[in-house]
Amino acid sequence: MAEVNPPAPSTVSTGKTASPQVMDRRSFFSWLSCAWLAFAAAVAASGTTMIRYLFPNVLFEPPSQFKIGFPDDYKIGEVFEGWKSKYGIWVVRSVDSIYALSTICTHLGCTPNWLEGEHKFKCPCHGSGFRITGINFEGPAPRPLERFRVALAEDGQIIVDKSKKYQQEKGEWNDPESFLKV
Amino acid sequence: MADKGSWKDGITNSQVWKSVFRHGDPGKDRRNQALVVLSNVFLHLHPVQARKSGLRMSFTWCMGGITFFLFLVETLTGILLMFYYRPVAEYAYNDIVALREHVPLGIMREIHRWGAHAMVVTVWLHMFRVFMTGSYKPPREFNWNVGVILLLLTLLLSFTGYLLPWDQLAIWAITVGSNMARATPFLGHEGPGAALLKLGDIKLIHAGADVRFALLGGRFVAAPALMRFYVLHCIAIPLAAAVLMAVHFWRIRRDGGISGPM
Amino acid sequence: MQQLKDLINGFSSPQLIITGASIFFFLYLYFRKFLTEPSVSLFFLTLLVGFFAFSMTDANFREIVLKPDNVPIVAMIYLIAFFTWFSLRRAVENDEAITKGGSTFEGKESDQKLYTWPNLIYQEFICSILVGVVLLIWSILLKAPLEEPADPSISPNPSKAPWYFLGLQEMLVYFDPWLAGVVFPTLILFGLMAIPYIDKNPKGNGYFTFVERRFAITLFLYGWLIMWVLLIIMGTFLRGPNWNFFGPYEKWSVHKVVPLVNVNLSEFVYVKWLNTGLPKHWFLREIFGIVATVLYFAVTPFILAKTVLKRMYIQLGIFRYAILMILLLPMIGLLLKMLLRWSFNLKYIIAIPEYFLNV
Amino acid sequence: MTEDTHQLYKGSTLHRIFAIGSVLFLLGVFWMVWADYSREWKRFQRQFDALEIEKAEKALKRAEGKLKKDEIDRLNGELAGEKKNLKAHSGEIRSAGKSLDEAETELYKLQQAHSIAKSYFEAVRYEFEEAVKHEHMTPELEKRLKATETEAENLRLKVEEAESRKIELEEQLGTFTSRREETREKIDELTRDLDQIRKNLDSLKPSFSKAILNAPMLDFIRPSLKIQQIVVDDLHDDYHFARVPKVDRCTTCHLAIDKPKGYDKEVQPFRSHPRMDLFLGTASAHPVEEFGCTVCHGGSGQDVTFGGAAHTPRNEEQEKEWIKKYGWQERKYWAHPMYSLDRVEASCVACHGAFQEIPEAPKLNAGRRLYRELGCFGCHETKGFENLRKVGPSLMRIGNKTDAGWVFKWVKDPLSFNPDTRMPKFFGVNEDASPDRENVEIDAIRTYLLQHSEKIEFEKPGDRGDVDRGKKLVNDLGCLGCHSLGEKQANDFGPNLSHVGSKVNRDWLVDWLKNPKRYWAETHMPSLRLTHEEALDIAEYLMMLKNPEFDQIAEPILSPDLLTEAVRYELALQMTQKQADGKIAVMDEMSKKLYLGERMINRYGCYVCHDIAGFENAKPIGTSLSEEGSKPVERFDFGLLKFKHSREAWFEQKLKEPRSFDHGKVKRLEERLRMPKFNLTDEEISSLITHLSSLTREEISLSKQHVLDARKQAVEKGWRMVRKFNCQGCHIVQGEGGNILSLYEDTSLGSPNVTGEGKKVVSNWLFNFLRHPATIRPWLKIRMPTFGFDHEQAATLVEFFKALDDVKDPFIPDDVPLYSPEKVAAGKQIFEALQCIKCHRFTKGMVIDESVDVSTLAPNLMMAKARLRHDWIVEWLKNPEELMPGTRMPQFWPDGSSPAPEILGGNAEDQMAAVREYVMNFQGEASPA
Repeated sequence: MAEVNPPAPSTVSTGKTASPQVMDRRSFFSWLSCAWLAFAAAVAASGTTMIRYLFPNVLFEPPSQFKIGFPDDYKIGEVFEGWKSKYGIWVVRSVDSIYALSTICTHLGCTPNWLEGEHKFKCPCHGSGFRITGINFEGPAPRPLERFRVALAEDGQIIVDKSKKYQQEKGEWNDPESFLKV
Repeated sequence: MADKGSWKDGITNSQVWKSVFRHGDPGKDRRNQALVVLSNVFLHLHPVQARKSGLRMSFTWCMGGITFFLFLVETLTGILLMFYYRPVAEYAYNDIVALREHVPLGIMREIHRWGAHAMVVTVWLHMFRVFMTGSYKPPREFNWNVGVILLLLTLLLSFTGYLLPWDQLAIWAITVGSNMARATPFLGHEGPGAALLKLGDIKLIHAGADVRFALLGGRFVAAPALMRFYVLHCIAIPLAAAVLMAVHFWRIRRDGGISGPM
Repeated sequence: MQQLKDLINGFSSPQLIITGASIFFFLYLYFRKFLTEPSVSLFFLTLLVGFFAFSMTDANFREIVLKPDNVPIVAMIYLIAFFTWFSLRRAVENDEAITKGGSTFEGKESDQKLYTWPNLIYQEFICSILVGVVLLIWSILLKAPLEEPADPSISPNPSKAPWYFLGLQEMLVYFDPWLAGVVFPTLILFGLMAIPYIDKNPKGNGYFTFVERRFAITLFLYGWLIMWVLLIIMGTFLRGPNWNFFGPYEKWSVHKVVPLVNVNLSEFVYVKWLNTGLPKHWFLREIFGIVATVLYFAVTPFILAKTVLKRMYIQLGIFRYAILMILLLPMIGLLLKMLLRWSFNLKYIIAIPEYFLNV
Repeated sequence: MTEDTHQLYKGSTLHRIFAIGSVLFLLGVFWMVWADYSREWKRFQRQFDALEIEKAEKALKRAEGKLKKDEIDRLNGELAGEKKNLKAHSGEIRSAGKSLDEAETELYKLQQAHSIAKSYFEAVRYEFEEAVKHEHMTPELEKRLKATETEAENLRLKVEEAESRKIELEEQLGTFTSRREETREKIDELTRDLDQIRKNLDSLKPSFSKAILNAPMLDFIRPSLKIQQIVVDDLHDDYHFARVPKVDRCTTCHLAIDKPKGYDKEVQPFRSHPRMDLFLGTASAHPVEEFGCTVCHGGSGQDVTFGGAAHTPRNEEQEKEWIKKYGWQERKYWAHPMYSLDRVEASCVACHGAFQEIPEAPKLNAGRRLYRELGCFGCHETKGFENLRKVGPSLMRIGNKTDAGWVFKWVKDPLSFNPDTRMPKFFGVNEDASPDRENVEIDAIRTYLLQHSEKIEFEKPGDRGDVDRGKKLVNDLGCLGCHSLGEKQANDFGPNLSHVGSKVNRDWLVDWLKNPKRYWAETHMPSLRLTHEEALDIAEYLMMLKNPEFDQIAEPILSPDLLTEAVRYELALQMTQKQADGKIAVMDEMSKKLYLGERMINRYGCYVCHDIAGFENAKPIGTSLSEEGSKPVERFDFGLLKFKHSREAWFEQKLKEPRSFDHGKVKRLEERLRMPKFNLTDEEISSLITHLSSLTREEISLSKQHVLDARKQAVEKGWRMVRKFNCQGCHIVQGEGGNILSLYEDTSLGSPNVTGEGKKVVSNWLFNFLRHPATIRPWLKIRMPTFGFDHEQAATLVEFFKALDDVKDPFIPDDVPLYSPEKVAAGKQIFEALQCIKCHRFTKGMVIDESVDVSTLAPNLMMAKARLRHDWIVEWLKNPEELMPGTRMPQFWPDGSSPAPEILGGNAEDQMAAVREYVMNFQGEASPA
């Protein structure tokens, strides 16, 4: 980086402005601007494709729809934790219905624990607490746990569809697909 | 027009613009044309001015520039491919299938592969041109040597990348290619003189300890080779090539720019 | 048509192709003035394109050429042919100008300096875009190959190294791996690096010329075009299963059988000429080969220095001359070995399998 | 032209190139995006959407037609009336609503207060417990705990109170609105189906938002067109360095494959899978989410293009159709293309290989059976076909059985003697073979066999038998349970006997009939316990069955020079020419023949099917076929033949013309192909190809294999025995077989049905019976032969029958009631009343004279005690037809009613038990006859 100032080239005139370019001004303008326009568009388009590249079309995540056995497999008043690690749900059977609760805390996405003794879900990260129904009652969680769609398959097993969720605060827990009548 | 000029000036006179671009519009001004090249980290690879004969396409064929461009393309597409590729035997092949079947813009792989082939050809043509114009002659002897090493690195980049799809084409090309290392004199277990390196009756150079083994991490091309080639392909060789390229470009300027008759 | 194809297939053998190409090479350099004329070159181009177009009608040829990984080699053939012609044409023109006392094409402009902005940078920018476009279209039209998952138990026939190393694989036909795979590449690399130090010729720096650098250019071009590029082309398109040689229109049959009747030098001497058995000890057995090799490498330089290369020897001095010989003799040796193989089925000059040392 | 000295190239030219380059660049990027976006599978998904819309529209029409409009109108009327009604009470409703709101507010307040109080309490409790742990309890803390607890508890009670109030108010409000809600629900119920269809249709129909979501570059948000996949963790693709869980994306295009109904007649790819009870269904044995697709069908599951998935056409017609429709090409670089539908059974073996006959795979089974019967495994080592008996008869004593002329003609062309034989043709198969040389070879082989035959001394049969009696015996005794005479009658398990008279000599035949194992210990031919006279009669009859055409074929006259030349050729392969000449000089003709014979037997591998003296330890001569179905196509030698290079095509050619691959090749005699030509129909060839395709190196994880438990193993072992000895040639086993019965007018005079035998008879008895059959039904002419089972074989069959009926032999035998004279007496009474004795004899020895009508006879009940299972008897009496369809035993106690109401109070159960007691306790003191 020694050359701070360009040495005056011997054969180049040091005039401030370049000698007039002999060409059709208009055609110059249109070709060049057209070129830059196309170039900018092409670069922008390739940039966009690169963003698209970041969203894979096929995922190797557990399926969003799965079967979890028959209604009679679940005991009344019990929170079934067997699907927690495989599918990320708790299955709760109350007196007259079965519902599937998401295991993601509505505060910052940690996984709460079911405390059998205290009969509540307690999130280890910031202490949010949820009742067995999924309703938040303590800690910073802003809203109840989400429920997933449950239905009966043709063979009598329960199907859980995680792609469809129901939020209590939106009144969606009354939707007949958010629980299974038994 | 006047309005337009004024908002344009407004931008080019702003502190933000000026902090980025230290020069005025190079389209109009010789001084600015020099400043552009000097004040821009990318452009200052070039000298401010050069021999007219040396700037001609008919002289340079722009082969060096194209090669460098291809290197950039390979770097970019290579980084993108790394998002979807895992260099282990379980996944490598399937990840390439994924690029073909469903990864959005999986065509990155094609660009990467054909770019690599093209780069080998352009490097050769570049060297050919440099030779034919005698441009390796003093004072550019050293830069020619740097270029030869860059040529070698280009071939090695391509060679190491060849294994990564982990298909029959890959594994056998690398097997055939790397088998030659078996015969390295003294250091390969089938090379002349290897039998002489002994401790008592114990051979020091054998299939489990020779140059090929060091390259492949095993007696034959298998999972460890895949990992080694991946690391070489993605980190070691590109890094070395980038450093040498910097030297190469720098030396063009230091050695008096693009060559021309004295 | 079929007769023509059969004829071409019949003439396809390494010896004919390499010899033919060498003869053409030297003729081309010798008659460069005429042969690089644009009109003549156009004729060659037409011939090359015509040959290719004609060949593409053949299913076997198509099958090999259209393998995705082989497409760049076709492009390479045309690029190299073009640039070789171009540089020689320039050289011829410059040489004519020099003999007439004028200045070269480059010389006329070398005093004038131009700003790189925009002259060079714009050029590079446009070049990049064009290359990018070509690459993009190439990528859209041609899928990258992906074969079956790697299987160590089934090796495809033929198994080939990546195409840019096929020259070395071709040399393996004539030499043991330690030479073809290790020594020759090393020599090529060091040879290339040594070029600027051996070439003491001050002329021809920065412009195309042939006359002023006759020896250097001939040697380099021969090495590059014949002994590297041509071997790659042969290795890619004409070497099929079992590394057998196939004509361009021949089906790559796995079952093709070619007689392999190569004989070592020791067998020539002891069995054929002296009509005795081979000596037991390897040194005695290989003594003739060793002597021949030593003679070739130790004595030839002296003879050359006294005769053909007398001027060069004086010009370069002993050290540079020695290095030149170290590079030149193996290169010529490679050709000699090929010749010996083709004409006498000679396998090895020195064969000491006891120590993996075969030459 | 003016030139700017500072400008190397003309600016406008550069700009133009720049502009063109940039535009191309832009277009290139667009093209790239489009190329990436437009995928084959999307076309199929769009087509499927159209199909779904069509179906939904039809369903909508149907539902609309079914809609009970009147009912809905009526309900709507009711609803309107109810509305009026509500309006009348609007004041009350409003005030009730208001108080409910208030109550809810109150409840909310209290709930909040309670949860705050409770969390205070919990915090204090924690502090308290910590204090207990660290022993610095203060009374103040205790007080605080009490206080907070009381507060929380009080609030809880209040909450409860408020809750009950709220419920009360809700109920109050409900009294007004309940009727309206009910009516609404009713209407909903009536229109539910329709609504569902409409909703479904709306979601299917193309719309703007759908177009946006499926647009290029935007299709990552929530596209409706997307790749479907099934990942099966415990089934793998073999990637050699690793086994990778299968990923099958077939359902991306085969969208209706698991739809239970309505898609079974659609055009592919939208047809549903057949046999959903067996495949794909969740209740089937192979649910799709646990098995995927490619494990059975083969092909590349990850590929979502028609060609990439490696579809295989079923025939040329389909191939042409596919080329036209999908641009189909044979997929390169994939070792396991899909099985064509004709071959798909081949994949069953990977999991169900433990079965000899795989359920629901008839073609594969046929192929496997044929492979066993033809003895392919003899030359070709094959996994799963080890340690089987050689398929051809032993030739160690061949000289006793037949004569030299027959052997020559037979070896030369077996079909000329017996068109049904399984012996393949070895000679006259090569297109350029020299018949003279072949004749010399055959002669040498024959000479070798006869010279090495061990002589047996026969008992001189003496008198001649009677042809008519012999013919009758052949028809009556059950010979036809295995053999046929002339056209296939009922069975072709044993050789066809039509021309046996031209083949064997009489002395041998008599001896063989009496005791087959004397001639050949390993024969499957059982002994029918023939008397000397019977054997003589049968032999007399059989010897009459000649093949005059075959007999007339003359043996060619052979030149000794040819023999010498052949011997010299063979010797020269083993030694130098000089040594060979020296050796020939001292050989006489016989030793030349013997030498050549040995060489030829070796070359053609005769010993792999036949026991031949001197070849006891010779090795199989063919290549191993254990992984033939995985062998890469490149490894097959297609010779100079021009046909499709595929594995299956090669198999077909090999089976049809085994030596045709030598066509046009220049080969020495000993290099030529040796596989003989089998006499196979196209169908048989096809089934063999399926079998060969099933011989893969595919490894299935144990969790997905069909592993046999002890009971299934017993069944499987039994089935193997049953097939080996052709039990089903006579008996119906598990409802199948009993081939010979087709020759009987009255099947009850044929062999008995043994379905349910495990439940019926006592294991010990069965074991002994199988080893030494005793007469149970003396009036039957057909005889249960003595197979000469050893203990293990008999036990296998006993276990088989027990396992089939799931019978367990308890350690302590059946719970037999104590002997009770009253019951026995009652039994006797019933026995007599029902006149059982009319059919069932009850005697120790039994002679049946000609006068008795055999069709009225039933088994001697003297044997019942030793033979029958205790609890089976009652089951049998209850409903004989159910246990043994076609039985002549009448049902005396239909549906629990009694034929003799006066005995034992008419209780059917008791009566049947009494009969059983009588039969089981019968001592033989009185013969009821």
